Amino acid sequence: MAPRIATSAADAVAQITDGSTVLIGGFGNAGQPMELIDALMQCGATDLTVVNNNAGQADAGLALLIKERRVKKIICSFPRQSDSWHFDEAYRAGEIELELVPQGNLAERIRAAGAGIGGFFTPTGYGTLLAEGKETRIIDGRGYVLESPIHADFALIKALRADTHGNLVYRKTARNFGPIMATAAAQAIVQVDEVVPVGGIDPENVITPGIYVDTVVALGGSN
Amino acid sequence: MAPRIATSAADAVAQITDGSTVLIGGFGNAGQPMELIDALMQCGATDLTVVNNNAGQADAGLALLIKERRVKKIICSFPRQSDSWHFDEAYRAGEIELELVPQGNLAERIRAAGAGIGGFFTPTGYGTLLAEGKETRIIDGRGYVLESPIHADFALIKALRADTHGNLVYRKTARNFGPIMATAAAQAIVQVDEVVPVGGIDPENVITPGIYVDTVVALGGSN
Amino acid sequence: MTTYTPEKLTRDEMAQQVAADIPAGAFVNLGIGQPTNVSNFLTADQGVTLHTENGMLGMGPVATGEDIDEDLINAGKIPVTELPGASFFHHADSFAMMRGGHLDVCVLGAFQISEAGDLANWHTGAEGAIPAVGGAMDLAIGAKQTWVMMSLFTKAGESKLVKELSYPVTGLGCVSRIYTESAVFELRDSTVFVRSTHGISFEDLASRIPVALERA
Amino acid sequence: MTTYTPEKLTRDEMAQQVAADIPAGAFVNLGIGQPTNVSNFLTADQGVTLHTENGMLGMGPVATGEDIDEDLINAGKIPVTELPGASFFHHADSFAMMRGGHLDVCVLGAFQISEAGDLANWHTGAEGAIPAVGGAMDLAIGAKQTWVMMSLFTKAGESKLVKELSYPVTGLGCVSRIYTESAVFELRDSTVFVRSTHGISFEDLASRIPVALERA
Repeated sequence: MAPRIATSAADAVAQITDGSTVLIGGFGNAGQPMELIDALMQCGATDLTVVNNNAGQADAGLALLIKERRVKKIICSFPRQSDSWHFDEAYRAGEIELELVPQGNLAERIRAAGAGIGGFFTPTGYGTLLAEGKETRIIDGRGYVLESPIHADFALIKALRADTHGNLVYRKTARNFGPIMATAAAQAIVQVDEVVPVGGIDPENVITPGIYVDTVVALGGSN
Repeated sequence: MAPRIATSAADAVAQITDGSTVLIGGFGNAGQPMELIDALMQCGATDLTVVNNNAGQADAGLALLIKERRVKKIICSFPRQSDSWHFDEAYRAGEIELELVPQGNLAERIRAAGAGIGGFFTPTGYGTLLAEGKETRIIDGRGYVLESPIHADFALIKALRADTHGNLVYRKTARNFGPIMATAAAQAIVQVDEVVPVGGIDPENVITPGIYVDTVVALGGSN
Repeated sequence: MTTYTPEKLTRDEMAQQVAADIPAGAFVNLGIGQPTNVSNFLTADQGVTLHTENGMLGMGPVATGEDIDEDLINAGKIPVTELPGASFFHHADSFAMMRGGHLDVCVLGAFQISEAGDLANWHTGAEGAIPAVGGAMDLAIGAKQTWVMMSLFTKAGESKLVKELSYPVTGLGCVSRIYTESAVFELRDSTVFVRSTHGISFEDLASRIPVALERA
Repeated sequence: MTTYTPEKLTRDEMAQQVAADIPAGAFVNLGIGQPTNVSNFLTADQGVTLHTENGMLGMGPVATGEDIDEDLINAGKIPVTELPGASFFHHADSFAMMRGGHLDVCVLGAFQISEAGDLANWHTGAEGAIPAVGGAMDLAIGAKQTWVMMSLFTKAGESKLVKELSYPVTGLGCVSRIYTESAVFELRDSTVFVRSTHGISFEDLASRIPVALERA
């Protein structure tokens, strides 16, 4: 099904309901779907489980969702930053649950969800605190930890450009989590700089095939 | 390390020794590295384990390697075709070992090797003959089979174009197994139509990063 | 209600029925053989996108003449064309798309189907047969819905819809609809419903099929 | 032979040594902090390709002025540049590249290293500290060789090279070389070899380090 072309960021996220699990793309500011996160803030959905590499920075985006206690749990690799004060406060107050995952396992768990893999043995984290309580196995003399897929209700993604079939291309290191998050969510919501007619993206260069994209909103862009 | 630019297909495969495990790309004729396979035939290496989607067709390429009993074992998804007579004969004579793997598990096992994954639970094949003797598990009510990575000594791949750093692009459905096989072999040997100077492939459109490519040979091409 | 037509369905009529049942905008994989014929009956209005396991979405009709390109083939290794909005991807990504449940419908041929929706279509199990599986097991269990097209009876007149498979399993509990020349079946809620019969009455059909049938 | 220089190494000298030891043509990931400085001492002749975990090979120097692009950053979220022959890829592919053993060298900082090459660099384990791991565990165990740059002693004068880690583990048995201001160590064959000492004799060093040291 060709994706719905939403009229605004607010329209794009309107379907997100309380209790949803939401994957949010981005690494630092690169690839962060800022306008979609702001719209999620405005739409009022609460009791969210959020998956992101970080746990919000400064007084914007995800940090505000956490400040307003709309996030009950966060799954991330790097919550502690110099400007993650809203997460820090919520965490110390015991008002947000943290599942800390090594970054590569986070990425692979998201991919596994999209790829229908039920679990996988990864060497990352073996022998560490983050493997505690998890099944481990020695394979060919090396230690591995069993990790499980991370499925989600929604993904919020920033790409550079979509065609009307939902095919996506990204820009430089802003690609990061976008392609895998699009595969792991029941509904992928994508903000792009522009939507081009079908045929406007070379089939050889499509990074995210349109099958994974449910809603697109064009917001213009600085690039 | 920038890849070695070989002077001929024979030069490209000269390092393949008896007893090697060799991944061979292609699905049907699309993406089959015909010249590299012919060169492997000429170079004399024997006692090979070959991984390919099929088990050779008609009187060319992989079929000839099998005819000459240079392949002791083949790991593939679809050995039986109307023109797979050399495989059929070797198999019925008990002179080739067959490991039959569902095509998607074959692809995922190759990817897992390249990605450092020790094993993964796949729903494909659960409850079938091809899961016999393998570990199974029910996860969230669904049956899964544990599959292991397929590592190799060499990969023989056909791509459209390489730059001098070994970055590759492919052409249409000839992409198929190439990108994952390049990651799973200690040495990836690639035949291309042309080698272009570095900078000749847009970084956004690279399909196989040069880190995975060890040897490149330019053979011209019909396209 | 179970509908009835006096003539058996031709292969084209079966393909036409399957095509008509595919939801607008669906992403679909058509298996080798009879299912491939379904593409001839899809309308542009339906906006269906075809997937081929060898790494493409947006597959177009079979290529002819100058359009034939050996780098652009379908799962049956037949040259095909690409439509605007197509995309190419490697084999692991292609099967991740299948296994991950992203395709809406997959249409396959079959040797046998059990009343539980178990599918056998990869191996006769005959002595001395060389097994080959290809993407059959991935296709069987990957899509949101797996539909089968087959003749209902063997040449010896035995039903291919059975209580339990005698042929080797391709996938368990995966088939939700069966199109045959004599009837169309829907498998849901652990029950086999007959949606239509063709050239045979429901009662006669029921007498020749060794599983309990319900009217739709 | 263990070499000796009368002065401790400066941070730049440490980075220079690491850079000189990286094999020509290597694919390298430089961790955040001191390791990033190594890139300033790599020569064009070396043909080293830098990887950044957030999805790029062929990373160039830090961007300045008009070259600053918020879509082109390194793992420390600093704007960088791209070199000819660069490639971009998504996060699962980037960490597959690391975890799959395709990088030749990874250079990291550390809190502690055990004589077995166990690395601690992600978490002090301090009461009330908020843990954050990022890519540390992937980097520690992924590359063909993991090298560490650190000060050899804590502010309290305790050796960071220890018999067994007291800080939480990042990766087991992964470190093969340690660069410090006072000495460079090579860990192989279950032995800690001292390649060089700086501003300290081998004997004095051995007296301050709680693990058995061998001359290289």
